[in-house]
Parts: sequence; structure tokens; C-alpha cells
Amino acid sequence: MVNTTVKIGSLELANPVMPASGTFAEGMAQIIDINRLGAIVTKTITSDKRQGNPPPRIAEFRNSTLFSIGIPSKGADYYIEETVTFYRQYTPPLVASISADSIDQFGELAAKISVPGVQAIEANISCPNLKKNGQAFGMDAEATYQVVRAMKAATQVPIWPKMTPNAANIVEIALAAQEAGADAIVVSNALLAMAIDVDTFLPKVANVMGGITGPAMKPILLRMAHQCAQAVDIPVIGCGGIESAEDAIEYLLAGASAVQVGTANFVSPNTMLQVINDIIAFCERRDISHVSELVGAMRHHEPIRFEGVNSF
Amino acid sequence: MVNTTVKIGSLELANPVMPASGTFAEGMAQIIDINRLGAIVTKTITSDKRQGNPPPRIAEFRNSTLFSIGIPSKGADYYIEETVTFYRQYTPPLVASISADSIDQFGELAAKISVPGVQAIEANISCPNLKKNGQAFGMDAEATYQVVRAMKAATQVPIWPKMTPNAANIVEIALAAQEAGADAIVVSNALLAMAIDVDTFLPKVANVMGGITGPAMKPILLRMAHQCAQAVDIPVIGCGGIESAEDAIEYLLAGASAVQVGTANFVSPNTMLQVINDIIAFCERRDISHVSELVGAMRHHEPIRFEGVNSF
Amino acid sequence: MKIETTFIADNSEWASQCSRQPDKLHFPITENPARILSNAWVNAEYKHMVVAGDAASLAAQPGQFFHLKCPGTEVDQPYLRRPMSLYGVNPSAGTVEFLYKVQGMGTRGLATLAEGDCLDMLGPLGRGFEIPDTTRHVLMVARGVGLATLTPLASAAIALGAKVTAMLSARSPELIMSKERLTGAGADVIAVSDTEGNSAVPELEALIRRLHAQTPVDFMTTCGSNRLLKLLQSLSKELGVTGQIAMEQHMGCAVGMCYACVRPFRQSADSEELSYRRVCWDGPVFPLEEALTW
Amino acid sequence: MKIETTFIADNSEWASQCSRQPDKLHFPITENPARILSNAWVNAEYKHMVVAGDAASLAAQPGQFFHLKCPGTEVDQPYLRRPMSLYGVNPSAGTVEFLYKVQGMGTRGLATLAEGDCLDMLGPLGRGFEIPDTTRHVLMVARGVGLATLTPLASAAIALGAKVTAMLSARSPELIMSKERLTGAGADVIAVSDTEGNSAVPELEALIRRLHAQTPVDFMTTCGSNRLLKLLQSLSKELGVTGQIAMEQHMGCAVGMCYACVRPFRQSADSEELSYRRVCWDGPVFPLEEALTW
Ligand SMILES: Cc1cc2nc3c(=O)[nH]c(=O)nc-3n(C[C@H](O)[C@H](O)[C@H](O)COP(=O)(O)OP(=O)(O)OC[C@H]3O[C@@H](n4cnc5c(N)ncnc54)[C@H](O)[C@@H]3O)c2cc1C
Ligand SMILES: Cc1cc2nc3c(=O)[nH]c(=O)nc-3n(C[C@H](O)[C@H](O)[C@H](O)COP(=O)(O)OP(=O)(O)OC[C@H]3O[C@@H](n4cnc5c(N)ncnc54)[C@H](O)[C@@H]3O)c2cc1C
Ligand SMILES: Cc1cc2nc3c(=O)[nH]c(=O)nc-3n(C[C@H](O)[C@H](O)[C@H](O)COP(=O)(O)O)c2cc1C
Ligand SMILES: Cc1cc2nc3c(=O)[nH]c(=O)nc-3n(C[C@H](O)[C@H](O)[C@H](O)COP(=O)(O)O)c2cc1C
Ligand code: FES
Ligand code: FES
Repeated sequence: MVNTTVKIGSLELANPVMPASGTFAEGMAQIIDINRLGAIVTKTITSDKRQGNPPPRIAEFRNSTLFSIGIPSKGADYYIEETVTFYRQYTPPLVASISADSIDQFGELAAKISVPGVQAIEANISCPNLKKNGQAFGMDAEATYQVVRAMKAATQVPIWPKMTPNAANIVEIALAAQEAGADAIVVSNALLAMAIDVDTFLPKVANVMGGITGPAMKPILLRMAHQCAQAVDIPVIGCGGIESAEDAIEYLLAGASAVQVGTANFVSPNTMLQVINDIIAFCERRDISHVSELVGAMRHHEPIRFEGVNSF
Repeated sequence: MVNTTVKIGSLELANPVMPASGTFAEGMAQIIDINRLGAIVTKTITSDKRQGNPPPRIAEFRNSTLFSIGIPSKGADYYIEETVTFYRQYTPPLVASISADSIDQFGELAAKISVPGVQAIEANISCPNLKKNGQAFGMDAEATYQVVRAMKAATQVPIWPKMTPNAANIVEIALAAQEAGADAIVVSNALLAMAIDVDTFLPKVANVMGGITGPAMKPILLRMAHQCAQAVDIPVIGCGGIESAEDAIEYLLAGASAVQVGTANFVSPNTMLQVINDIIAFCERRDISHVSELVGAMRHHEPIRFEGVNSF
Repeated sequence: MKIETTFIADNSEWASQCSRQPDKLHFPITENPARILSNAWVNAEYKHMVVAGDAASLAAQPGQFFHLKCPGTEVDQPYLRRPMSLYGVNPSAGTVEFLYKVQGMGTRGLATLAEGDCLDMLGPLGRGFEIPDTTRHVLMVARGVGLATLTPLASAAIALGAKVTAMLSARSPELIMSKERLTGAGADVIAVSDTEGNSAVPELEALIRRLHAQTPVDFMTTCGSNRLLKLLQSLSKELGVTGQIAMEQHMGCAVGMCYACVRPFRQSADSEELSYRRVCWDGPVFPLEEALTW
Repeated sequence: MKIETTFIADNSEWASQCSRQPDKLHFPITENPARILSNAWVNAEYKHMVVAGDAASLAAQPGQFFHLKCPGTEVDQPYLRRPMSLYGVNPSAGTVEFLYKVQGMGTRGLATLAEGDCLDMLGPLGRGFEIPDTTRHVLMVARGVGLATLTPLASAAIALGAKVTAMLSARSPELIMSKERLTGAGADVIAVSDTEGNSAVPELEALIRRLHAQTPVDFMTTCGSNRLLKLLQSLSKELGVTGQIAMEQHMGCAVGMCYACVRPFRQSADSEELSYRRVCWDGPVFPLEEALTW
């Protein structure tokens, strides 16, 4: 029997696999047994109602997708009344994801949705579409610090800021989040990208730019998760391009304590359950009794042995 | 007859297609007619001799590659005596690429290699492997400004700094380069990435991190080229993930005046010639008489027509 | 909506051969590796595919669709699934049918499937047509792909006791499909085409008015075409006849999660207030009067 | 090295069917869509492939290799090419041969090729073996894949008037390949295997010493195996016999451009100074005494 539990701060998850915000919703419960997930993470909401970006919102590449959704939101009241109520029927902890236009509003919204049933709050400080050119709070260490501080001051519920990979200094930002009291960080959201249809000369998503997601992005986002995991002491939740147990294990080896599956849920709604099953099988095959043994277990190449000869 | 010439500052190229630094060398002349290229760009050199990173240096993904080469260099003297002499047999302008450890050294090396035959110098301020964690000059607008200034002061040869996509504020850095007198900018080098072998727990390249290149990266690097082209007045040379004429045209539509082909040269040494031929065919099909008409010709989606109804 | 279940999804089972039909009865939507029974060309552009459906897919309703994982080839690797309307379902024979136009990477991949191959299909999805029980005469106006979507509605309406008139429009008579199937189900079929010169909107309008004068239409449906939508919207308003339209949009998840597939709709007939709705989850079938032409 | 040419590469030609052999004679290395003549299993692990080569590839020398674009499938898409040694070339028959182990994504793709299919091959590449003209007795010690690389050297050496002794080592006798081909070319073949228990290094060493005592060896070659390299290095030093080794490394471009394929080498025999060399362009064949064991 492989022990699959992981601790994300004060929260214990039955296993390290959960959906990425914006790639999971109530519909999933009609396809798979969502009680088997490590946690449930909902789409980012704002306090007010929003419609999101104009269509076309999606383009497909060979191994990735470009989404420009924006943050369509039914608002905080709907979330508390409908969404939380729905997920309270299920056992995995519910993680709400929120976004706001100002530091104060981040705090206010965090306070407002800290209702029974919400067991952690992801701070989407990184949504690449919301702000012009993707410049969001998460591009800046100081703003990240302020957002997390405001949320921590407003609620007892654990706060998980989600890093943006569009920031150059992601380690600095992760450290700022930790300093401000973050209980874990999610690494990361989607890189800004674009594509143009060479027949029509039109951008493939109406908003011109969107977030690129899917397996092709894994090596970049894995690198960021690794850099952050090396720098911070709080748990890192890896996210980006995971579609198999091997992908999830790669993130664990790189230092992530848990993982989020995004776009792969669209390709196959069974992905997360498959990942959980296959992580267990992997551990059994290799006599690993606790999944957490994989966390940060990456080894290093030995320097080339020059057999008595001095290296250059 | 389609006119394929493009102007990069004072330099006129027969066509907009050239190799990306580090993906082209003398060997190519044994496979294709390199006189058909718009320009020749050589691998980055340093003033001194260097060995580069330990192997394994390469890992392959479905649609991209991870390279951790470092900057192996035979030094400036070898470059002037051997490399320049070799390429002077050919007609396309030769673009040298240089890297250095300090701003002064960038200037000195630029001066040193400003020999007849070198018609532009690319400043590789972005190599993700050379400096720890990829922190290079190109991550910072001020350092970029200084490097370009030092080079411009040292030589009359046009200077093309090459942006790093690992910088968050690429537009700011492009503007700094322009301000310092850059004649064009190349957008861009490779994103830092990593991969771990889940069987051995070892990183796939000995250096742990390397640059990820190839078609899967195009939407990200295209976005950066577009952002830079919108911000600067000097020509932008697009680079990243180009393997077909359609890819090259996408960069032109996004605002690039010319393009560089990198990893695709490894998959097929004929790629660049194919791209040139197919750009011409595309223009013929669409009655475009000058390739430069494509530059920046991206259109925009019209806002949804709400037919008399007020928009929300 | 909570699904009562003690069932633990076993994905090794799901991922295995398509000959096995995993017991997923507890879930109304399944990701089901279905066996291809046939996949034949009906004309130069369209193929008709019949698959062995599992229990969930055999419960599909007219207007619903499936999200199909299209096989890749050496050159084409369609990353996302492709939405396809239910063209027919036969619970007793255990079959589900699709009628699709081969046009891009995904549908080219679908076209390569042969009898005995596996098709990973997710569904049934979306909200199908809702015809009031009292309906006496359904008018279906379809062109091209829209036919696939509307065809199963005919039998459903006839089962309700309604008369069905299906107006089929196409570029040329050869591209008129489903005529036999519709006639067989008991529908009156009127076929028009561009080459015959009787498919222009004014002619269709005159035709519909005549039809309505003979046997009043009390439910109108269409699918896909902007000019047909415009026509039916104005007629439905003028004649006071309700109706529905099946819409299309590029999709990510097809189960209401990603919000990629939105289109703008009026809050209600004639309302100036617009909002985006998800074609996959709030539709693909919407009230005729709330749809926006484009 | 400047290639004299007025030839303008026409890539539409290159990209077209493999039945056409574009005129690329002016370039010593070509990216050539070659037609597969046969591609058969020789045992459970290895396949032997024969292709119709163009003029450039028919000039390949022993020790050189080609960089092969391996076909993809729905699941596998090998992005980069795969290096394969020349196993045989017959300019008059117009054929080039490969012997390869099916082990990963790329070679699995190669294994799917059938007679008449197209294989995009880039080559010939690298520096092959250089046997001094005065060589009288060549010793080749090969195991596994190394065999493919060394085999064509036998005929070349025999053509020079040298005697060739080929020691073939494998896990089991069934995996010994090329015995007939080598014997046919006029080489003496000594086959050893792990299951027969005569392939251990000390036994090979004794064998080589005996051989050398009988007919002095004046050129030694091996390929791939670290323990064989060690053995030959110490013997070549002790016996004062020169030699070469063919090395492997993961490759990007295979034409000396990317520097992915480096290995550390001594500047010269016994030198403490090391530097990286490109296996693809500076090799793959290197002086035995400059190679580093690993
Ligand atoms: C609810 C619904 C039901 C449909 N039913 C049918 C049907 O029964 N028969 C039929 O022939 N077609 C139907 N379509 C259209 C069908 O989904 C597209 O023809 C198909 O996705 C094209 O994929 P492709 O890869 O071959 O084409 P490409 O043009 O290469 O597709 C590129 C991308 O655009 C998307 N796309 C292209 N056209 C459409 C479209 N019209 N709607 C949605 N996405 C599109 C694809 O899914 C893909 O992501 C339906 C669409 C929807 C939304
Ligand atoms: C100069 C040279 C000549 C060779 N000649 C032969 C030959 O004649 N017959 C034969 O069977 N094999 C030969 N090899 C080894 C052959 O290239 C590998 O077996 C092959 O690349 C494996 O590819 P794969 O996708 O099937 O395996 P995978 O293990 O899936 O390959 C993964 C990656 O590693 C690389 N790789 C794996 N093994 C090797 C290796 N040994 N050398 C270089 N790259 C490797 C692949 O190219 C690929 O990029 C030669 C290698 C070199 C360098
Ligand atoms: C359609 C879509 C919508 C998304 N919406 C959100 C969102 O609302 N909030 C958020 O933090 N991330 C959002 N993301 C980003 C994902 O949570 C995730 O970080 C990203 O997709 C990378 O993971 P992946 O490669 O597994 O998809 C969205 C991604 C997609 C594809
Ligand atoms: C093997 C390899 C070596 C490279 N070396 C250099 C280099 O020396 N200097 C440089 O500026 N860029 C170097 N690059 C980056 C490329 O020039 C180019 O910016 C990058 O590969 C993106 O383009 P691509 O996707 O077309 O490959 C190298 C890339 C590769 C793959
Ligand atoms: S396709 Fe994802 S919400 Fe409709
Ligand atoms: S493989 Fe590129 S230099 Fe050897």
C-alpha cells in the first residue's frame, strides 16, 4: 500500500493531484468520481460579474493551446450560494481562486468567500489576460507581497498565491509571497503567447494575446517550479503541461509537493484519476512507500570522471 | 517577380531569411547553397577559448528541444582568421555573434572583430546558460543599454542585440537597446527550461537547465517579437520556432522585418531555402509584389457587431 | 446536480481496448472507447459513421453532441477533441451515428477510422432540443452540416405526434443528404439547391409562408447558417411561432469548464441586454429569439 | 572548404517523391529522400535496411554515418533525426545499408518502413576510419551495435591488402550478426558470447595476445563499448599498435553546428590536457589513444 497523502501547510490532501483553476467545473462530476481528487480548485472569480473576452477565445497547436478567456465571473454571491454548496457534497477540500483589481479588494473578497467549505484560497495574481499586456500583480514582488498580506489579514483560510511565468524574477516573487505569509505557492499560470492566421492576417484569438497551456510548456514551467522550490520553505504546487503520472512525478522530483492538471482535463476528463492511479503504480514498482519521498528527489549528474586527468 | 529584399538599418538583405546563432556553421555549405540566404549568422564567440557545458547537452521533446551547450568558443583570433575568411567566399552579409563577461569586454570584442567581411554584430546578451540561473545582461534594461552603448562606441559595424525571452519586461529592454543606438534587435533567444528522467531521477541535461527551442515555442516568442515591434522604431528580427514559410510570415505580419531559423536547421538543413521559396510562392499567390508589405500587416478582429444592441 | 454513486472510476479499464464496454452507468457522461461499426462516404465531402455506443451514449437526445478524440497521423496531431452532433441513436441496436464533413485536421483523422477501430468519444453533451408536448407541426430548415444536427429531431417530433416538414438546402442536389432517412421517419421533405436556383432566402421565405398557410407551423428549428437564422427569427416573430437554433463554436472542454465556446445572446427576446453563454453547456440548442445573428 | 557550385538548390524537388533522385551531385552531403528496398528483421532486436542511395550517399566511407529522419506515428513523433552508421555501400548496385537495433521512439519508427517507402536521410557525415596504407593486419573488436559500424571496414582493409580479424561479442550466439558478410569479405571471424562464457575481458585479452603473437596486429579498432575501449587502449599502448575507435553521443544537427554531441578527449596520447570534440564532425572515429573511457 502506497501512502499518497501530502500536506500543504495545515491542509492534508488524500493525494497530490488536483485540477488547475479554470479547467474544472461542476460538469466534471457527471463524468468522473471527483471524490478521488486530492483537492478541488475552482475557476477564478471576481467580486463583481464579468463577461470575459470576446470570442474567438481559443486556438490549438500541435501540443498546446492558446486560450484568451479573461475572467468571466458570476460574482462572489453566486460562488458562495451555488458553487460552494455544490462542492460541499464532495469530500476533497475546496480551493477557491480569486482575482481583484486592487490590493484592498483582494483582501475583501478573500474575507467574503471565507465561508465554511472553502479550505484554501488561490490568489490569481497572474492572469495574463486581465491586465493590459499581461502586467498583473504577480509581475512584481512588492505587489505580490501586498496582495498576500491583505488576504492573510482578512482571513484564517490558507492562501496560495499563483505565480505568473511571465515574470522574470519568479524566485524573488515567490520569496515575497512567502514573506507575506503565503501557505503555499502554485507555480504556475500560463505564459503569454499569440498566433496569427496567415490566410486572414487575423490573430487567432480576438484579444490578440492569450495564455499558452498544455504539454509543450512543461519544460519551462517545471524549471520555474524547481527554482521556486529551491528558494522557498513553504510547499510548492506544480502546474503546467501535466498529462501523465510521469509528468506529475517530474514535478515532484523537481521539488513540488503536489500538482495541478489543467488543459489535459479537456483532452481527457479521466486524466487526473489516471495520474493518481499511475503514480501509485510507479511507487509500487519502485518500492516507494510514501509518495512524498519523491518530493525534491532529483539527483545530479556527476561531473565527468577524468580518471586522474586534471579537468580543464 | 516578387521583390524579396529587406533593409535592416543600413544593411540590405537579398531576402529576410537567415540562420539563428548557434544553429549554423561551415558544415552547412556542404549541404546547401548558402549564397541563397539573406544573411549568415555565426555561433556566439567569446574573446577567450571556452569549452562549454558538460554533456549530456541535449534532450528532445515532441515538438521542441532542450539544449545546454554553453558558449564553447575558439576565441576571437580563430574567428577572424578562420571563420571570417571562410564566409568571405560567400555573398550574404556575415553577422558575428559575441558574448562577454563585462560591458567593457563587449566593447573590446566588438572592436576586435570589426574586420572587413563582418557586416553586423549580434550581441548575445541573452544566453541562458552562461550566467547562473540565466541571469544575463539582457535581463536588465540598464545593462542592455550599457552593452549596446559600449559596442556602438567601439565600432561602426551595425549592432543587433538579441533579446532574452526570460526577461519579463522585454519591451523596456528593447527600448533601452534602441535608445543606446542599436541598429536592429533580434527577438529572441531561448527560454530557460529543464526536464528530469523519471527512471534515473537525473536531469536530462547535465547543467540541469538549458534553452528550449523549436516550433512549440513559437507562440511565446512571436508574442514577444510583436510586443517589441510595436514599441521600437528600429527593425525587429524575429526568431523562435520557425520551420516553414507560414511561420516566417506570421513573424512578418507581427511586425518583424526579417527572421532567423534555428533548430529547424537540424531537422532539415534545407529548411531556410524552403522557407525562402515558399514565401515567394505565397506572395505570388496573393499578388504581393514586395515581401516587406507583409511586415506588420496583422489585422484585428472587429468588435462583435451587436446589430443595434448596446454592448455590455 | 449530484450524481449518486459509489462507483470508483477505474481508468485502467477505460483506457483499455474498445471491445470492452466499461460499466460507467452511474455517470451520465462517459469517456468511452467506442468500436467503429462503419465509416463510409456519403458523397465527396461527408462521411457517415456508426459506432457501438455504451449505455450513457445510447441515452443521447437530438441536439446533443459528442466530443470526439480524432486519431492523429504522422503529420496531423489534433490536440483537442472535435464536437459532432448526434446524427442518430438506436438503443436497441446499440448504435450511435454521426454525419460529418471532412474538412480539417480532426475530421481528416476521423475519416481514417475503419470498422473495428476505436473512437474515444466523450458524451452525450449539452442541452438538446426541447419541443413542447403540444407541438403539432415542426419546421426544420437545414443546410450542410446542420442536417446532421436536425435529422434526429424529426423522429422525436413524430413520436410526439407532430408533423415534420424538413427543408433541406445545399449547394447542389448531390449534397442533399438524409432525404431517405427523413422520409422514412415520416417527415415531409422539401429539397432546394443553389444549382437548381431555388435556395435563395426570398424563395425559402415564400415557401415557408405557403407551408404555414396550409398547416400552421408551431415550432421552427435551424442550425448553423446565419442567413437561415435571420429568416427564421423574423418569421417566428411575425408569425408568433416559437423555435430553437443549434449553434456552433470552437471548443476546449465541451463540458462547460473552459468558457472557450461562448457566443453573445440576448437575455430574452428583444432584450438589449447581452451576455455570453457557453455553446457546449448552456446549448448548443438555444431559443431562436435569444440568438444573435453574426 | 568551399564547394564549387553554380547549382541553386531547388527544395521543391528535394521535398518531392522519393522516386526522384534530385541532382545534388555538387554537394558532398545531401538531404536525400531515399527509397527503401528492404527492411527486414535479422534477429529479435535488429533490423537490416537497404535503401537506394543517391550519388553523394554512395560515396560514403566506413565509419561515416547518416542522420535519419525517423517516421512518426500517432503516438511517437521523433523530432530530431537519429544517427546510423553506414553498414554497407555498393556504388554499382546503388545501395546503402544500415543495421540497427530497435530500441526507442526513432528506431521503432524506422522499423515501420516497408519496401517502396521513403526515408529522408542526411549524409554521408563525419570522418570515417583512416587505416594507414601500409597496414598488414587489422583487428576489429565489436559488440552489439558496434558491429554495424565496423563491418564495412573489413572489405576496405582487405582491399588495401591487409588481413582482417573480427572478434564479435554478443550476449548470446543468436545475436552474433554479420559473420557471413565478414567471412565473405575475407575476414577471419572469432565469435564469443556471454552465454558461451568466453566473452569476458581477460579471455578476450588472452585471445588478442595469442593472435598478435601469430600474426602481428598493426591496427586496432573498436566501437561503443567502454570495457573494450579500455582493453584496446592498454593493449595498443603496451604492444605499440595504433588504432581508432568509433564513438557515439546524442546528436542535434550531426553536421558540426550545434555542439550537442561533444565528448572529452585528450589533446594527444597521455596528455593531461582535455577538450571537448564533436562526435559528429571531428569524429565519430577518433584515435584510440585520445579517447577517454567513461
Ligand atoms: C455542437 C457542434 C456540433 C457539430 N456537429 C457537427 C456535425 O454533426 N457534423 C459536422 O460535419 N460538423 C459538426 N460540427 C462542426 C465540427 O465540429 C467541425 O467541422 C470540426 O471541429 C472541424 O474540425 P477539423 O479539425 O476537421 O477542422 P479545422 O478547421 O482544422 O479545425 C480547427 C479547429 O477549429 C475547430 N472548428 C472548426 N470548425 C468548427 C465548427 N464549425 N464548430 C466548432 N469548432 C470548429 C476545430 O474543432 C478545431 O479545434 C459541430 C460543431 C459543434 C460546435
Ligand atoms: C555515429 C553513430 C552511429 C550509430 N550507428 C548505429 C548503428 O549503426 N546501429 C544502431 O543500432 N545504432 C547506432 N547508433 C545508435 C543510434 O543512433 C541510437 O540507437 C538511436 O539514436 C536511438 O534512437 P531511439 O529514438 O530509437 O532511442 P531513444 O532511446 O528513444 O532515443 C532518445 C534520444 O537519445 C538519442 N540516442 C539514444 N541512444 C543513442 C546512442 N547510442 N547514440 C546517439 N544517440 C542516442 C536518440 O538519437 C534520441 O535523440 C549510432 C549512434 C551514433 C552516434
Ligand atoms: C481555459 C483555461 C482557463 C484558465 N483559467 C484560469 C483561471 O481562471 N485562473 C487561473 O489561475 N488560471 C487559469 N488557467 C491556467 C491554468 O490554471 C493553468 O495554470 C495553466 O493552464 C497551465 O497548466 P496546464 O498546462 O496543465 O493547462 C486557465 C487555463 C485554461 C486552459
Ligand atoms: C544548439 C543551439 C545553440 C545555440 N547557440 C546560440 C548562441 O551561441 N548564441 C545565441 O545567441 N543563440 C544561440 N541559440 C539560440 C538560437 O539562436 C535561437 O535563438 C533559438 O534556438 C530559438 O530559435 P529556434 O526555435 O528556431 O531554434 C542556440 C540554439 C540552439 C538550439
Ligand atoms: S468548450 Fe469549454 S466551456 Fe464550452
Ligand atoms: S550533433 Fe551538432 S555538433 Fe554534433
